Amino acid sequence: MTFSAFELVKNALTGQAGWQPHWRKARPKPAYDVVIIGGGGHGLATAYYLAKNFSITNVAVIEKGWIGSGNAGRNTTIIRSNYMLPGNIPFYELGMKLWESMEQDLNFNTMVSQRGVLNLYHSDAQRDSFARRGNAMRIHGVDAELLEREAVRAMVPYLDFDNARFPIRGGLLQRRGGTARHDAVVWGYARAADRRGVDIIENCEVTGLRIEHGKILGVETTQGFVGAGKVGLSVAGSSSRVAAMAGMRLPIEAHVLQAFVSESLKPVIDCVVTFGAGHFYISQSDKGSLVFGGDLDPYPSYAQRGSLATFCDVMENAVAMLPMLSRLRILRNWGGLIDMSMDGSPIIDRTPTDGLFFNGGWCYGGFKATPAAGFCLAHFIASGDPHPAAASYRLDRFARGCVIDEKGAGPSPNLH
Amino acid sequence: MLINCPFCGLRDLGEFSVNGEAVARPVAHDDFDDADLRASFVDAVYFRDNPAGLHREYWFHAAGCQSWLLVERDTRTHDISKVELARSQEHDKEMTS
Amino acid sequence: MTGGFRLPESGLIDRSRRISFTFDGKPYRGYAGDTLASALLANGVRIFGRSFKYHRPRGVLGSGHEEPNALVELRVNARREPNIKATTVELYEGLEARSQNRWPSLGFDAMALNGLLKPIFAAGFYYKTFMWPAPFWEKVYEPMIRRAAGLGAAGVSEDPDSYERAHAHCDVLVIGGGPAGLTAALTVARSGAKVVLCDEDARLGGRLLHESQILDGKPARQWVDEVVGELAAMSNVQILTRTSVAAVFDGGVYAALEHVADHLVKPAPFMPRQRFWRIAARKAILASGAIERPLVFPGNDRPGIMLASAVRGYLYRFGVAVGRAIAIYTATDDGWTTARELIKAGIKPVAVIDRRTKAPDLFADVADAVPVVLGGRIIAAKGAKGVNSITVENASGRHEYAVDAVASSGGFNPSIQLASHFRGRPAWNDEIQSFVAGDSIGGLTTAGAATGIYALGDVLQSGSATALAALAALEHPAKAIALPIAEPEATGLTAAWWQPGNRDTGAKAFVDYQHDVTASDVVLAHREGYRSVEHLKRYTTLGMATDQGRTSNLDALAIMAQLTGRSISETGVTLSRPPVAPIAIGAVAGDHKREAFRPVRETPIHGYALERGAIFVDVGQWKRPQYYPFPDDADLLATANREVNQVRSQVGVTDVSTLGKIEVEGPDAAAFLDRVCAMRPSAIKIGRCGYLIMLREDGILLDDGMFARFAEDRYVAYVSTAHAASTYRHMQYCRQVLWPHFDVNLTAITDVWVQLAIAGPKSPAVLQALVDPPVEITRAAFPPMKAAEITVCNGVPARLCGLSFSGERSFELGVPAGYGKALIRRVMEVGAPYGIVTYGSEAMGVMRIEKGHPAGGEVNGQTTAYDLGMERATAKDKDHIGQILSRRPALIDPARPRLVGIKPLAPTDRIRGGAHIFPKSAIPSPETDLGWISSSCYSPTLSSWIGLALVSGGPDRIGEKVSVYDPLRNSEVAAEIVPSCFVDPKGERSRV
Amino acid sequence: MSDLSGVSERDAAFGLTLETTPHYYGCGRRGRAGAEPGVVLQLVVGDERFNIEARRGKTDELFISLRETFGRAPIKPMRTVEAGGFEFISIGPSRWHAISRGPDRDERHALLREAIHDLATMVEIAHGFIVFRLTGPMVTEVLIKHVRVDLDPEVFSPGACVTTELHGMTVQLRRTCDGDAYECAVARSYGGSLFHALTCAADPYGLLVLPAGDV
Ligand SMILES: Cc1cc2nc3c(=O)[nH]c(=O)nc-3n(C[C@H](O)[C@H](O)[C@H](O)COP(=O)(O)OP(=O)(O)OC[C@H]3O[C@@H](n4cnc5c(N)ncnc54)[C@H](O)[C@@H]3O)c2cc1C
Ligand SMILES: NC(=O)c1ccc[n+]([C@@H]2O[C@H](COP(=O)([O-])OP(=O)(O)OC[C@H]3O[C@@H](n4cnc5c(N)ncnc54)[C@H](O)[C@@H]3O)[C@@H](O)[C@H]2O)c1
Ligand SMILES: Cc1cc2nc3c(=O)[nH]c(=O)nc-3n(C[C@H](O)[C@H](O)[C@H](O)COP(=O)(O)O)c2cc1C
Ligand SMILES: [Zn+2]
Repeated sequence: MTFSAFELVKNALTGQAGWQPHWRKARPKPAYDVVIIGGGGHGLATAYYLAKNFSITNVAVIEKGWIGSGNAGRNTTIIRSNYMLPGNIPFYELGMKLWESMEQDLNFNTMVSQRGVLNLYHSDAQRDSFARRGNAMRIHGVDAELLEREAVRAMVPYLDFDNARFPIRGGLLQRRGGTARHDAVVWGYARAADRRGVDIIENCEVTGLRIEHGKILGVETTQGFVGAGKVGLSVAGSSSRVAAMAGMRLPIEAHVLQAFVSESLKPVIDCVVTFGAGHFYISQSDKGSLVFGGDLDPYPSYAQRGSLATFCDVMENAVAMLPMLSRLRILRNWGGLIDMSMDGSPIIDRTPTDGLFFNGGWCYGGFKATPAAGFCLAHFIASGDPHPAAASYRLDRFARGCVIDEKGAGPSPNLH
Repeated sequence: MLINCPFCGLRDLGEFSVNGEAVARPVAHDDFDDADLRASFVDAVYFRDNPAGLHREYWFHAAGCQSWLLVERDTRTHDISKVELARSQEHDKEMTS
Repeated sequence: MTGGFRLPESGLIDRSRRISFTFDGKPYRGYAGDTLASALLANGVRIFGRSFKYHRPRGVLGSGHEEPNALVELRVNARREPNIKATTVELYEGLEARSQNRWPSLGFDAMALNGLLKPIFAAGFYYKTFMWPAPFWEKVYEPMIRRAAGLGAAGVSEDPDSYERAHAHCDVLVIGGGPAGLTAALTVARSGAKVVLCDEDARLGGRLLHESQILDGKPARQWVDEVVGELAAMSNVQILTRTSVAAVFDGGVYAALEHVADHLVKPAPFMPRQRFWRIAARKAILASGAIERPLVFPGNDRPGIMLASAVRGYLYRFGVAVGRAIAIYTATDDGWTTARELIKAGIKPVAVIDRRTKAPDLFADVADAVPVVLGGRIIAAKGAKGVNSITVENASGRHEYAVDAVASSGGFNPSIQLASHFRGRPAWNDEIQSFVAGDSIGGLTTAGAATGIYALGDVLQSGSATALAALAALEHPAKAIALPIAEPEATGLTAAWWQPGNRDTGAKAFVDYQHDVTASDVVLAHREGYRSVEHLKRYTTLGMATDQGRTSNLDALAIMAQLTGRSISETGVTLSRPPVAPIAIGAVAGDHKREAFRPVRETPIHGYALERGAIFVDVGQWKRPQYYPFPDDADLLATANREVNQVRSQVGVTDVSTLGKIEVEGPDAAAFLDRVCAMRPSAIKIGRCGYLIMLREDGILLDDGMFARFAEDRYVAYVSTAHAASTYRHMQYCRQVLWPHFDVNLTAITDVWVQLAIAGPKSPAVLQALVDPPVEITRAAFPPMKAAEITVCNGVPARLCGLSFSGERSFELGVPAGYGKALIRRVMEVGAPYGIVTYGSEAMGVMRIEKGHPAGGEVNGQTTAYDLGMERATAKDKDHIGQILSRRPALIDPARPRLVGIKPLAPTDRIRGGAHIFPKSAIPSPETDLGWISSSCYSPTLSSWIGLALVSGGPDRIGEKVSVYDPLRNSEVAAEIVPSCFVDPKGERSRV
Repeated sequence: MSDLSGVSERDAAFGLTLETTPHYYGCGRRGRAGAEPGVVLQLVVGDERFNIEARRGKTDELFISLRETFGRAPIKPMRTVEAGGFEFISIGPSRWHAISRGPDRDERHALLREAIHDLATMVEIAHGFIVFRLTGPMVTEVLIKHVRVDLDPEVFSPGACVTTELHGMTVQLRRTCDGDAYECAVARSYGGSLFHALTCAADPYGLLVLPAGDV
């Protein structure tokens, strides 16, 4: 069923009785052309683009829990393409373009809201490095503006301009950046993929990979063996665990990233703002909650819950940047399991196992990549060659020394 | 998380900084361009077991006794089963090898 | 009943202390001991606010933190706080509260029209609409939705109150001071172990404050007073009331929020508003009680429809009758208790409607006194501004009752949120038809009603047993305490969930009051495939409001369970997360705000720089003097130019104390440093300085700096300000982890020494006037790169190095920090005849760019020694950190961005850091991008803007004409690539 | 071996004067008014302080030597051992601070240097620290706002010493051997922030800041 104003009214008048499941509750078939492991945004988008762009529809997405139960369901929803390094910009900009046409493409309102992403700077050195980044964006045809202090004040009047420990000097703004409704992205891709014939299999955990003579044959799951011509691995925080099933070690460490929402309030913050003198970022959801977060917890973890030290640090940053937050209340705090790569940039590549493809290392920034990652992984799986926009995201870059290290933090995942 | 520093006792996470998995530095030989040697460094510097379970890692008691610690911790529960001074550990290794 | 709804006698309120307050501007009166909710109810107020989505009038449901409905805005101006639960606000003189989410008034709300559109606004309607035409989303629909959403409005001015943190330690933390918690705390306390007892209420006693129960033949409240009295007198007990435990973290660390002054108009002077506790507990007992859940029925959100236990609570704790014609709607014995208490208070219920077909045994007295409808269900509740009638159906047919309140009791849910903070899944308990704590709850055990034990005698027993078990685990000797005797109690119930097949499904039967989620929304979610409880939650927003679905989640899960044909246990429950109840962001931040957000580091001459009118710049945590403006300097540039000119022509002094200093001492110092550094420290001669280059193991530059070698076995490393801490940590790592066999010690001495750089052609003369004889500051006796430990100014120990960052003849002079201020004064005195100036980091930065020395913009974690032209200083034949991986092909590719100088063809054309560089007539594109400017400045020495840049194949392009492209700042400048050293490339000036 | 010892003693003769009152240090009563201040704070001047780190494998020998010279050796972690006019506080594995005050420092230092000989690295670091001495009935109330270690008098007994975190700074917090006072030492550059953190926390109890001085 296609969503339309007509359907909406019709169902309103008939007790909402006409709606159907947005995706079928599929059971695994014995075999598929392609199996995607991981029903997060990336896995579902991959399946959708396999079907849409390459007409490969005999596809299953296998998800151990409910779709979106991973980071897709717990991120702070920021989308942007304000990257600095040549390997990154084209990829994230491809993503940005896909966001801009997503609702019509999927016939699902994912609430993509291009309200602007503003990164504050507090020193000349930071301004120069933002300028390097902003100019790189402009050169790639991406929008970027460097704002002076007063222009920042006009956008976000409640920032601490007066008594700050680290006074705000200005900001780098990407107007096309913003937020999207994270769960809706998952559901929208699921529904669109399902409508093209993809099987979405929930509550089915992949427990092993069947590999013979260096070639993938299928996946062992809690619902039995599922044969596959090709397998795409899109399991974010579980990357190392699933890759280990193919005997692979990855340049990835699992970490916790915490996020927070406040109680819901009338609009006070119109764009996404990030602090340059610490780790903090905030936006306000359409529902009215302030959604914010900060630094990741520094130690490897699979626990999906954070530490008090980081909790306190985030609140200190919050009040330092926006003193008006002081009396507002934290409603809920949670943690996601993120796949921090050694240079802070992702990996989309084939693996040494024939037919097994890997997508991961998205760190704390893969939500914005959801459409582009799906697009590029589908391209790789279908064509056997990397998509040009993701051509830098290869595994051998570590051995070769062409890391894509935006922050210059080196092989310390917790510092990216 | 509290870490039981062998010197300082139970201390809050906030006093420490962590270096990730305790990976041994490969032993270099004279041919610094040797492919295997380079591969062993690439592996040690970039690649991780990243287990969901017991993890051996180095921590630095920065706001305390300034010791590097070898910590054994479960990455699923954060339960810490062992903490020792990294130097005594390495020292022992050296003595026995 | 006299005067409104206040009863003549009962209650824990102080009737001698009357309190005036306002709600929506209207004055009311209550008593000390009231909550805002109890006082308003006593005054006959029924509507407290409007609901989130449909703007329906809402009253009070509960009597504590579970409250989903009665949210108000409290206080005024900068202290304004939205979304406050009226049931948790202690009444204080002068309290000002306002209702929320209504326009123009609480009684009439224009947005209530939304309610009529309910058929459209069903769960998930957003996702299906607002897509046409595409550009309308951001411009029209989204702003509309955003305006409509949100409950209260945030205050935007600075919070006038202060907050603090505090830290406590104990053997056992007891969370909750009801009968279970009190018994547990007493058991622990008498054993001598350290106990902290927290309760979010202002008074200890828990449910006993709300009940008329008897213990040992006396009112239970008397027992509470005795226990509290004993606990308060013990030195091993810390009682924290008004303190809610918000979260549990690894290692038995609990976060709790103490509401120090929230019961006052404003905090007294020097009183924090709230205190954020970090409690380290070896064991913890969760005695947080249980919360009643309402029964779901059409119209169940009408003001006046409340929890049965709350009705009783208002009666006993506050002396308030919530209505005059109250119906009891129950599936539990607890509802009958409420009926009995109402009768006792002289308010005979209109009817007791029990979902069960048999009346409970122990309530014959009630059954005799009031009409009873067994096997009954409320199928409608009516009344525009509060319930005024209900329709009840049972086997015998339909009954209509005129009521002004309904006490609803569907069973109790143990308050086990804290037990899930380790993501342990609760376990289903059939007997109580609810979830209890499951495994994996991190050192926390539950007691009392929180375990699903409800009869008072059992609750007391549970508190004591749990405490004994905790003490046993701690191997702390303990004895059981004597427990008071409770009277027999009935705690039976039946499962009474909303049935989706009901023909009244279409009516508004609310499960989540605050988010306006109805039973039919759950049905729709099921229909559309959102059947996992977490999908259900996210699709309908069930349980995502400020009460986190305390009262609603289970009712919704039960509906989903029926729809999917699974048990509730199989259906599962959504995860609860910290905090248990919302906490203010400012309270957690404590005193880390404004200027005190992060500590400041000041150099020993900070006070002097202040006196000289220096302007400071933040470098990490340091405040460094950036420039020393003269009154007639036009701007920073003018000052910097003047300072540079003076240094280059005469002499200047600057503070370089922020550089990290690490003393490296021991017989293996040289051997150790050879492994750590990429150059060869062992080759530095004693009494000399040498360049310092450290790499990361991945071959990227970690830091650069200087070494002074003062003895065979003693070096001082001077590392960059920005990397000082990480470099020290790294060196300790090398020393303790990688090569512990080296006999070498590292001592951080950054703060021990003040360090001044004295630079310029006249610097030798200035130095000569400082040093004690026989030291001579001549070219021969103290050449560049010499390092010596001497005395200055008549005996002050000093370290002097012939180092130059500016390119001039220059010295770095260190003395013990306490002499810093006196030293710089002396330097200025003896330098006066030579026209000495103080210069700041800005002028220093200009001079280092003129000399082509890399700094922060270049040593940025992405560059190698090769990129920055330092590779000649590195040793290729020894194993040091970074040796192997720095040789990877991509790291020695000549096409890498490498350091060069850049100069505009027209000297007045400004070039800026961050601008990109393109071949002269190339069209800017990713393919033609050559690199970027990493640092730039105006050089007064060359009278031109200049820059350092990282340019692909840099040094091979010297002489090429390029375009400096800066679209962010609308600038494009023709420039030339030049060697990175602009001034005195042969270094002659530093050798004079 | 770096040695700045005797600096303060000869100070009078030096051509430079020691800074004793940093710009941020304001004396007098502050905070809540009342008869008795709840807390008294004073900047300690005139401390000598050495960082001593045993040479590799020489810790035991160092103990023996110190014991021979001073009668006692500083073996317990995080405790103060008084010996030979020094307070030895153990601050890390094989690392101590030796703190002393008062007259006869040259002799004292000579003795220490002799005892340590080449068994340890010894660096004079007094100038690298700012030390605040805190007394008064409400001191622990102030400190528990800031430090996460257990200050229960039975745990943090006289002579106890910890290095820990306080408002983002690393401090050395100790209780004097007589139990009367706490001393909080921090790297010199953080002095202003520590002063601010402590005084703000003490204001609610009434605070007296004494002129900097010898204690
Ligand atoms: C707190 C937080 C905030 C963030 N904020 C942002 C942000 O603002 N902007 C941004 O761009 N990014 C953000 N991110 C990162 C972003 O969420 C992730 O990078 C991205 O969602 C990862 O891709 P995914 O959606 O496919 O992953 P996931 O949703 O995690 O999908 C992986 C799926 O694989 C499943 N799976 C794992 N193992 C198996 C198995 N063995 N068998 C079957 N299935 C399996 C998991 O259950 C999961 O559903 C944030 C992350 C977190 C945690
Ligand atoms: N008749 C029934 O069916 C029934 C059902 C449930 C409870 N009860 C009665 O309720 C009482 C239960 O006793 P109890 O001691 O287990 O619970 P309680 O409800 O009496 O006390 C719990 C206390 O914990 C506090 N609290 C809860 N969460 C907290 C937190 N996060 N931080 C700080 N404080 C918190 C509450 O303020 C409350 O004072 C008994 O009297 C029992 O008979 C009866
Ligand atoms: C953008 C965003 C907004 C959220 N808003 C709310 C909210 O208003 N109320 C709420 O209870 N939780 C909210 N959450 C948090 C979720 O309840 C949940 O904690 C999170 O998705 C992680 O899932 P988990 O806690 O089940 O692990 C939000 C989460 C996200 C990512
Ligand atoms: Zn320690």
